[in-house]
Amino acid sequence: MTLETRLRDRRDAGRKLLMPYVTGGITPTWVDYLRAFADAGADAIEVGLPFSDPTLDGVTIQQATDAALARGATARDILGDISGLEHDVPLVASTYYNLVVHDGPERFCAALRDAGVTGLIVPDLPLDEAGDLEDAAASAGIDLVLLASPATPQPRLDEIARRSRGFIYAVSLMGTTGERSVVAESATTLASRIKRSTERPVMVGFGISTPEHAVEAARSADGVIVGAAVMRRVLDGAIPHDVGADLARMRRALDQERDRR
Amino acid sequence: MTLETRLRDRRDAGRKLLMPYVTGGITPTWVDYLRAFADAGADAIEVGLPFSDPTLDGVTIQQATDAALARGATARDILGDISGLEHDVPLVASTYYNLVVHDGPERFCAALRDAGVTGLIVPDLPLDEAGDLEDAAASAGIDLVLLASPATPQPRLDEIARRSRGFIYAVSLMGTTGERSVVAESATTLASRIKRSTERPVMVGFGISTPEHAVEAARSADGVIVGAAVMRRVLDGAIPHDVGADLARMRRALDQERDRR
Amino acid sequence: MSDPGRQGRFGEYGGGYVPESLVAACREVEEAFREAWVDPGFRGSLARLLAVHIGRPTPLTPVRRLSAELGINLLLKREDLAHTGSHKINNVTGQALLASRMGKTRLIAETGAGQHGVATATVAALLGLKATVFMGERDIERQALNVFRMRMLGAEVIPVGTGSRTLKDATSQAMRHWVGATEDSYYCVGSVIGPHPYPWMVRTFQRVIGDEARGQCASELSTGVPDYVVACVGGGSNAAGTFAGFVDTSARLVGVEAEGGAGAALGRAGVLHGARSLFLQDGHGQIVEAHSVAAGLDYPGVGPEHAYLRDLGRARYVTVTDDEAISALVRLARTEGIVPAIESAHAVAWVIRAAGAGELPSGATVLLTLSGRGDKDVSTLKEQL
Amino acid sequence: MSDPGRQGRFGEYGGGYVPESLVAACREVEEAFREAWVDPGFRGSLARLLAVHIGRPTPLTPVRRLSAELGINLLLKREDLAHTGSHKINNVTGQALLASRMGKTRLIAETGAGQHGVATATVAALLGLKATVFMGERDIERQALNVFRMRMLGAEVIPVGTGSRTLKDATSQAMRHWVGATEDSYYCVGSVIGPHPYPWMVRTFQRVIGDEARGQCASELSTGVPDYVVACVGGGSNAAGTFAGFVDTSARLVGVEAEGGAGAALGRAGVLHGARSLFLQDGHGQIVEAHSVAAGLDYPGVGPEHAYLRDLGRARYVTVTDDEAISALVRLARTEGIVPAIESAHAVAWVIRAAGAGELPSGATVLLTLSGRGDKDVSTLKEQL
Ligand SMILES: Cc1ncc(COP(=O)(O)O)c(C=O)c1O
Ligand SMILES: Cc1ncc(COP(=O)(O)O)c(C=O)c1O
Repeated sequence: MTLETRLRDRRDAGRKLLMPYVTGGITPTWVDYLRAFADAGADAIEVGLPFSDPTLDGVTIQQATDAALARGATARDILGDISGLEHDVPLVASTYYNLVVHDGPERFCAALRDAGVTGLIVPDLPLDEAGDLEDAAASAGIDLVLLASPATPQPRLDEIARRSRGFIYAVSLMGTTGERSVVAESATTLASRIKRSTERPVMVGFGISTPEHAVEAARSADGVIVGAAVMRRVLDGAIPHDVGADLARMRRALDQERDRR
Repeated sequence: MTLETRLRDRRDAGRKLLMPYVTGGITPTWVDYLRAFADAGADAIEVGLPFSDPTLDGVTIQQATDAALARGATARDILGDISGLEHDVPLVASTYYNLVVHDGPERFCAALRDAGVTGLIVPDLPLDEAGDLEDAAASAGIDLVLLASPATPQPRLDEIARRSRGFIYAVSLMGTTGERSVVAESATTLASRIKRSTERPVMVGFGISTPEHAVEAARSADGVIVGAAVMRRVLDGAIPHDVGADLARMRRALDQERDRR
Repeated sequence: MSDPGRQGRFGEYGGGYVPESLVAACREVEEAFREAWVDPGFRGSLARLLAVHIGRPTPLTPVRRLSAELGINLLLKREDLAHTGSHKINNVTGQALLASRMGKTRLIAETGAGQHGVATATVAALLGLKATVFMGERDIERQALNVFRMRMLGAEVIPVGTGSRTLKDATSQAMRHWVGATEDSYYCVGSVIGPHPYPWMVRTFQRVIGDEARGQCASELSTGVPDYVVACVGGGSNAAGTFAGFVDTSARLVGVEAEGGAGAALGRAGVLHGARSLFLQDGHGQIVEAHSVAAGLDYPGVGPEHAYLRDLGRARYVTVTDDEAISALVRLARTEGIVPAIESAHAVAWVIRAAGAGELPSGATVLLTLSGRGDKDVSTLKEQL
Repeated sequence: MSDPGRQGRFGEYGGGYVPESLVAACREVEEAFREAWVDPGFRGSLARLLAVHIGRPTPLTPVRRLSAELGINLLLKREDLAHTGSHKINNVTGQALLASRMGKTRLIAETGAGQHGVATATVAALLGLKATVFMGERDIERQALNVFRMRMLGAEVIPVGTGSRTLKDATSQAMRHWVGATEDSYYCVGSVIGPHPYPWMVRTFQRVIGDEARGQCASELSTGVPDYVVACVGGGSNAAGTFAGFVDTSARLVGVEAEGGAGAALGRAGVLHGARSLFLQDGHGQIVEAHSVAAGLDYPGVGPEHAYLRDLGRARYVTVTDDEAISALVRLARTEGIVPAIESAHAVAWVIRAAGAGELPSGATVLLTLSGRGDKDVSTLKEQL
């Protein structure tokens, strides 16, 4: 099943989607986070393949990236760790375009596929430059997720919605990844704009830090991506069980909100 | 009696002339040096009126000057100290031209005369600029001594010899005041050149540091001026008696040399 | 070296690999630049500022004593004499004028040697804009003079403590910051790097160096054109600006990189800071940290147009060690009374080496862009000498 | 402002109050200068060096934001853009060429701010001469950048620990040294001070500032000539060079001194360093030590021609405090993107004060010679700010 089918099915079943993020290779036993996320009710999990220069990331994910690289984590090892896993949650790789260029899009996507990854996010690859990778991803059966931002004008948003696979990543605000105290207004506006132009799932990311945020963001979108808030806990030494518990709280908040409506 | 008459008389009597220097006001009882110099057989004594920027002086006399000024010595006080003295040795003031300009040449020379000074040396006043002071000095009965240097061309040397009063100050070398290990060859050459053009006494100064130097310099000149070598001793704390003893040695060396010929 | 089109391509290099959040901002810059560049009003204002405020044209100095020692005919294009002391000001003057025209009220910049930061702070003050400059902590230490100058000029200097703590990370941080500030802020990139339209626009603003030098060579040299055109390459802006004036001549173009930051000479294709170009990378595609005594060359990549010129064989890229650069600096100082920036000294070092090795034929005419002056490098030199 | 004759007189000022040992050397310099100055070959070489090596002409910069704030029309003559960063190089280029022509192999110089020392070291390197620079210990501390630059350029820097340990004593020491070295060494005086022919010769070499500015004003100003011509005055060389271009016009000439070094404004007639001029003195004729935050203005006297212009009423001399100068420096940096030398900031400070006090009528055109750039002053400013 493709990432998109899976997410659509769940969304269509009335569920708000939850996609936590983890930096691959952040600890020797990092895959335990994946299990914990799955157990906490994640609908998909974003796995960061660390790149030395994460220009769209705020301090938390930068630190996580540095820590993983300092440990010697490589994309190959991370994919190796994943491919051995039993799991039922779709995995979405995310990385910067240089790692794709380094292997070449075909080899890169093939490696993802072989590891059982079904989606890919490349934050520094806008629509205009995405052609090569779109083709390679499609051939490998990987959903290449495109990002939309509050600054994206409508015609371009329409094209992003059309060409994105898996879901559309709605960047909640003009800024980098990182925890925020409130959900930006722009998140709601953007999600609504995207939803008007597509049936594909729309996930809001950047700055979703609490169950309340998740609930708020998910009102106009199909779900949320939680990155820095998770990684802050991981960097602080929280074990998979504890981070899973946080996510479970978010899961419950999202579910309760649905039930309340 | 003018400075010049006095020096000529002694010179014509076959005596080599000795003119020690002391920075006026260098100690509270600095006039004791004058007495000691007189007792040691000085034919004239050069009294420095300290000026803040002694551009033709080397470190020793610079230090002496600084010390005197730091004590608060002024030209007026120094002249006051002198004028109370009983002495039989001609006193020659030496200073930089700014002190002359400050009072005006007339007042300045009058003050010298009133203090019993009979000669004046101004190392930064060359022939070309000397007119005003020559007139004022002549009116006050002060002999304005001009300096000649190894770089002075012959016609100019002739004019210096003609216009200088008291004696001609033959600067032994191209340099500042200060002790040297040998008497520069240029001293002999210059003194001889001057003597060929004048009957006036010729005194060699700059770098005369030992009795041997004095003897050597006095061969082609009528006498020597001893500045830094004296002031080095004074700065080192030598009492008048001791500095007088040094000069007495120089005196004897000069006298013996005459007797030997 | 012409218009790289809407996609900003130089062969396979260039492009706009930016987060979606910056796409609109880059487009806005491109539109504004295209419009301004054909507006005689804009061009006139720029030319006037360069003349009356920056001190252009800069002279072409025939180097006599060193030339005689080397057996060549060396000419220096004197960007060290431009206001603030390097070529960086040419580009900043253009971009800051553009930013004003776009109604932006603040300039964001990254800086390595601090020259681009000082230039940005300078033109910001002149045009009444605010300036925020990102600078690696390591560069802040070794370029203390420039940090102080920026602050005197009223700029905010923000230390960057991540990664190599030099230019690469300062650039990343500036881009991150811009993402959140596109509304009122203009990102004033300091070299021919970054997403389209920057590499092209910066080269266009810097080609005043090459155009002036071309004209000056025409009157100074019997051959009209030098045999060699040499410039140091950090991101590559002074080289690109210089080369642009000579790319259509027979002159051989030589870009000189720091051995520890030789993107063009030793890098491989990748994507960083918005462009596809050549970057130093490890076997896993991670960008390798550059290491150079010259803060302005301490960058693991090179502008996309240089990558293209290299592939075409139109320009050659060579490397020089820290030690060679420092002794070239001292040699130029002692023979010509010019203390070059340590970046520029790399170009001098290559000329000295190549002349010594017979690689530069005896009697060859060599135009070298002296990108900046060495005042900023005193603390570095004190340590090294 | 013309030839002061063989005696080097400007009214009662000037002359050659040097030890007999230096008379021949000064004459030799005068003869050589007179001869060179009428030799088109010498003038041509000088003009070419100034153009291709030093970066002349320097621009005239209309200052927009500060002018608007002050309600005047301020124009800066940008000596900060000359090679090595100040006007001092104009004079040194002339004198060093002269020294070469005279067959001298070494330059001796005194320096305060270090700019004259750097300029001397620079042109010495360029012409293959040796350079020995005397500098007060206090100035060595506060102008560390320039000390390092001189050494990089191969000059010997000799610390002077006597007296005020600043420019005055460095000058005395340089003169003492020259007495013993006239044979092979040329004393390259750094301002319009010293014995004849220096005040006149240095002004003549510096009048390139005024001549250029005159021409530039003619095309820049509708009135052709500015209402005021302002320059800072240490020894007075940048002012003299500037004034020379305007003395025959209706422009009012204003020399700005540091309050603690105001020879022209507060001094009385005396003789120091070879010339009769105005000097700060105590009641006994001792020279008083100057005290200024600006090493280049930290001199208790002024060149004889300024004394004369003051007596004639043709120029006015005013004073500015350390604090005024520092805040003017910051203000110019923040409004115009120019960090001036702290010496030059004195001139800016007076303009700011005079405009504020209505002493400069609203709308007045003011030409100000910005004698140098502020890079050298960083350590001083760090302390003061
Ligand atoms: C003096 C100088 N030269 C060269 C460079 C390198 O930059 P680019 O290659 O863009 O000219 C710098 C960068 O800071 C610099 O300051
Ligand atoms: C930048 C600058 N301006 C002014 C001066 C003062 O000298 P002058 O009055 O001779 O121009 C100096 C002297 O060092 C200087 O460095």
